[in-house]
Amino acid sequence: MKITLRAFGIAKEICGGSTLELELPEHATAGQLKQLLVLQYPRLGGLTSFLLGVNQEFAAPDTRISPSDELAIIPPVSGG
Amino acid sequence: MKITLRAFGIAKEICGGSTLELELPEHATAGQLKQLLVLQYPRLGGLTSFLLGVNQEFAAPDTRISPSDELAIIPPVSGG
Amino acid sequence: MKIQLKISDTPLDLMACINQVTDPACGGIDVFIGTVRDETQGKPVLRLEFEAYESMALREMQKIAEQTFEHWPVLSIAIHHRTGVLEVGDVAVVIAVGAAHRAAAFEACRYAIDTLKLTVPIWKKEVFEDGEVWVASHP
Amino acid sequence: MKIQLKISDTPLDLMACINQVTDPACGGIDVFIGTVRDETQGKPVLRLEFEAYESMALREMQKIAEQTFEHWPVLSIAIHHRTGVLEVGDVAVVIAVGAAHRAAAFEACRYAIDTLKLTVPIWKKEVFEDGEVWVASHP
Repeated sequence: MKITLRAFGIAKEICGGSTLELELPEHATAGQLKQLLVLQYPRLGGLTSFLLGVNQEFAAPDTRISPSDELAIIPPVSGG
Repeated sequence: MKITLRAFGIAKEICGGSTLELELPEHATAGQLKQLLVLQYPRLGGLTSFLLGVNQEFAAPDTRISPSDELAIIPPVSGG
Repeated sequence: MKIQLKISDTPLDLMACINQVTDPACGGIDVFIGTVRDETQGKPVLRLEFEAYESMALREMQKIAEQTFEHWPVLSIAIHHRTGVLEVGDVAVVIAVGAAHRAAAFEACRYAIDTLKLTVPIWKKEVFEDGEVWVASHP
Repeated sequence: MKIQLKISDTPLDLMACINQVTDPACGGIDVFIGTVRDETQGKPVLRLEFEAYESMALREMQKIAEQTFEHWPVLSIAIHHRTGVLEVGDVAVVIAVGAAHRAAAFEACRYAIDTLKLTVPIWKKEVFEDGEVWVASHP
């Protein structure tokens, strides 16, 4: 399935843009998507941490991804 | 010696005015002045507590009073 | 180390107090605003009347300000207290503390208001429909 | 229980934020103001750039606000966060909490800013003379 991800902060710089498209196996989980992202953009692996946002919530690793989800790469936050 | 005291808050109401004059023995202490005040204005003794200000500082009981001191009756504070 | 103190019988200006503590080295400002509540222990309050022993109150406020600098890495503090007749919603006290980091600003501001209520010679009378009370005067 | 949240790319209005939490039942308001410092670990900062995942940031801010009501007897909370380019001295965040009594206002406000910094998807880039850094991004 084809998914679209938003990228913020340093993730936007690492991934080269504020949205990216990826091909993902059906029924993939957030954990698998993170692994795929690190393979494709190794600098993501060098961050303190990063999380995935699925429909505007922080996703647990076993969260199933569907093509209609709003997905985002969330590097370490630093607001305030 | 003759002294002048300022009274604030409920002490002003108890003593019937914002300044009062008293006759005090020479070399009297703040503690003695407090005792005299309670004798003269028994309702001061019914307060949660009261302190004396001597030259704009809270006075310890053994502080000596002189006629030139700025003296004040300080009932329980409740600012803020 | 900047200290600014004020006792005033006219309405306090929040922004003027906060502006006293802004500084390029400042990363966090904590501001406490004490306002007149509409009730005390379930009883409607009509108004409050504040009286200050002004010269001594300013000395005690100065001590509190200096203590915050001794105990926390703060850059600036402003303490403004109102006197006179205050209606519900009026501002009785404003304390603003600026620091490089927020923990010091929060802790020093909390210390300042807690200590002000204990040591600064200012008195508050609560006026109810059926009478009035000097707060804290009796056990 | 009143909650007001805002993310804005124009300068924050402190008084507008504080006015959101004033209330006749309110006796104490604590306000935290986060401002842009002129240096980080001794290095001069030219400016900051804030970016937000706005829809999710507002959801996380809503959670924080609701948590303050669960944990403390507070009446109202307003959380305003700035985005875009900020110069030294500019206000990045304002949190105002109103309560009947001051302890709840202080504690809830402190909780709100501490938690915002941990959970709300907003990112800050520090721009120095010789480069720029996304804060907290690397170990």
